[in-house]
Amino acid sequence: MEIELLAFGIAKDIFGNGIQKITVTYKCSIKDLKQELISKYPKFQDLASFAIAVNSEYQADDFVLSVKDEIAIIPPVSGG
Amino acid sequence: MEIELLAFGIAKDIFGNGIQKITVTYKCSIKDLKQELISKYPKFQDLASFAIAVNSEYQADDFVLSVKDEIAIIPPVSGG
Amino acid sequence: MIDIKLSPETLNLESCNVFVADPAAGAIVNFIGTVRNETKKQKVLRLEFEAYEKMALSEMKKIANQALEKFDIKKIALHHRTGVLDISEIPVIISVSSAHRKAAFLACEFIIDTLKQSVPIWKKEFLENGEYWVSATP
Amino acid sequence: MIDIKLSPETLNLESCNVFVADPAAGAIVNFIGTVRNETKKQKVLRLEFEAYEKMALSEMKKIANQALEKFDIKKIALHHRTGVLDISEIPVIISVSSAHRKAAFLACEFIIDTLKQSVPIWKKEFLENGEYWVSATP
Repeated sequence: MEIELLAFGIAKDIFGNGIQKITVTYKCSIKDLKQELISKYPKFQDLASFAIAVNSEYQADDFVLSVKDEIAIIPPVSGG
Repeated sequence: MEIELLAFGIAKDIFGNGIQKITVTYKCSIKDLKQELISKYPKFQDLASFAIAVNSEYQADDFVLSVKDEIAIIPPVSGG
Repeated sequence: MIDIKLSPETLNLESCNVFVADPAAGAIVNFIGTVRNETKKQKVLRLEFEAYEKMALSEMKKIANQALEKFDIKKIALHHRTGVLDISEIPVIISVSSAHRKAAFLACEFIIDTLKQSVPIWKKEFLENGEYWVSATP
Repeated sequence: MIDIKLSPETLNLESCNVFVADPAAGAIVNFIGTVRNETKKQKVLRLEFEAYEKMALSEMKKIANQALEKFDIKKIALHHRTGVLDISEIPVIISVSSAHRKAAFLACEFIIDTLKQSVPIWKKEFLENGEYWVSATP
């Protein structure tokens, strides 16, 4: 399935874009998505870490994504 | 010798005045002054504590007073 | 009661303090972040803050509600700036009121510490030798 | 750098923060005391602050200098009010700037804690059943 990823901070620089479409397997988990991202965009491996938020909530690696979700890549935050 | 005492807060209420003259012995220490105050104005004994400042500095019980000093009675402070 | 704001406009300390004022409060503690002219011995020219706005607001609200649960405080204002900020400008203001001061100090520190860990806002430093997303790489 | 003030006039937070602002500061922490409407379950009508002015200023200066020695901070403003204050009015403002926030929080708490122990300022509470000098008797 094709999902749309929101990207911020350094993730946006890696994609060259704030929104990036990517094709993943059906019932793709966050762990699967992270592996897919690292294989397609090796620069993700250089990050200190990155999290995935689904519908504005942090979700763990076993969370399964759906096409309707708003999925965002959250590199290390640095507000304040 | 006669010394002049500045009084603040509840000490001012005890004297009924912000400045009070009092006669003490020559070479009177702060300890002596406190005893003199308690004997002349027993209400000082009701205070949680009181300190004596000489020329705007807290001084300990063994400090010896002189007529030229600015002597102040400092009941428990409560600023802030 | 909480007042959360994320804005490209200059933050206003007075409005935060007016919000948290309470006749039953004996203390207000403010944390005001200010843009430093230096980081790790390098000169900072300016900063840029980018936010995932919807989620940032929801995480800021969560933190404020956690603080209200954890500490005996009255009200919280938590305002964060976005966009380009020059040296000495203010990226964040936290204002907390409480009956007794200790709770307001603890809540204010808790809020800024937690914000820096979880709120999806990113800071880019503009240094003389280039631009860097803070903390992005190890 | 320190700015100490004891005044019968309304205190001004902005002027404190302008004083402590510093391009090398990343944080400003404010403590603002406010008059509470209640003490020990009794309604407070107003407060009156009396100071031994000369000594209060000298003790406030000592505390600020101690804070500068103990903590890695930049500047301090410490303003205290005298006279009669109504509910929600401000008896004290402390403003501290620092490169990193922890030092400003610690210094601000140190200053208010120490002020309450040593600065010769006295607070009279006007309650419905009478007037009391705070902490005067056990």
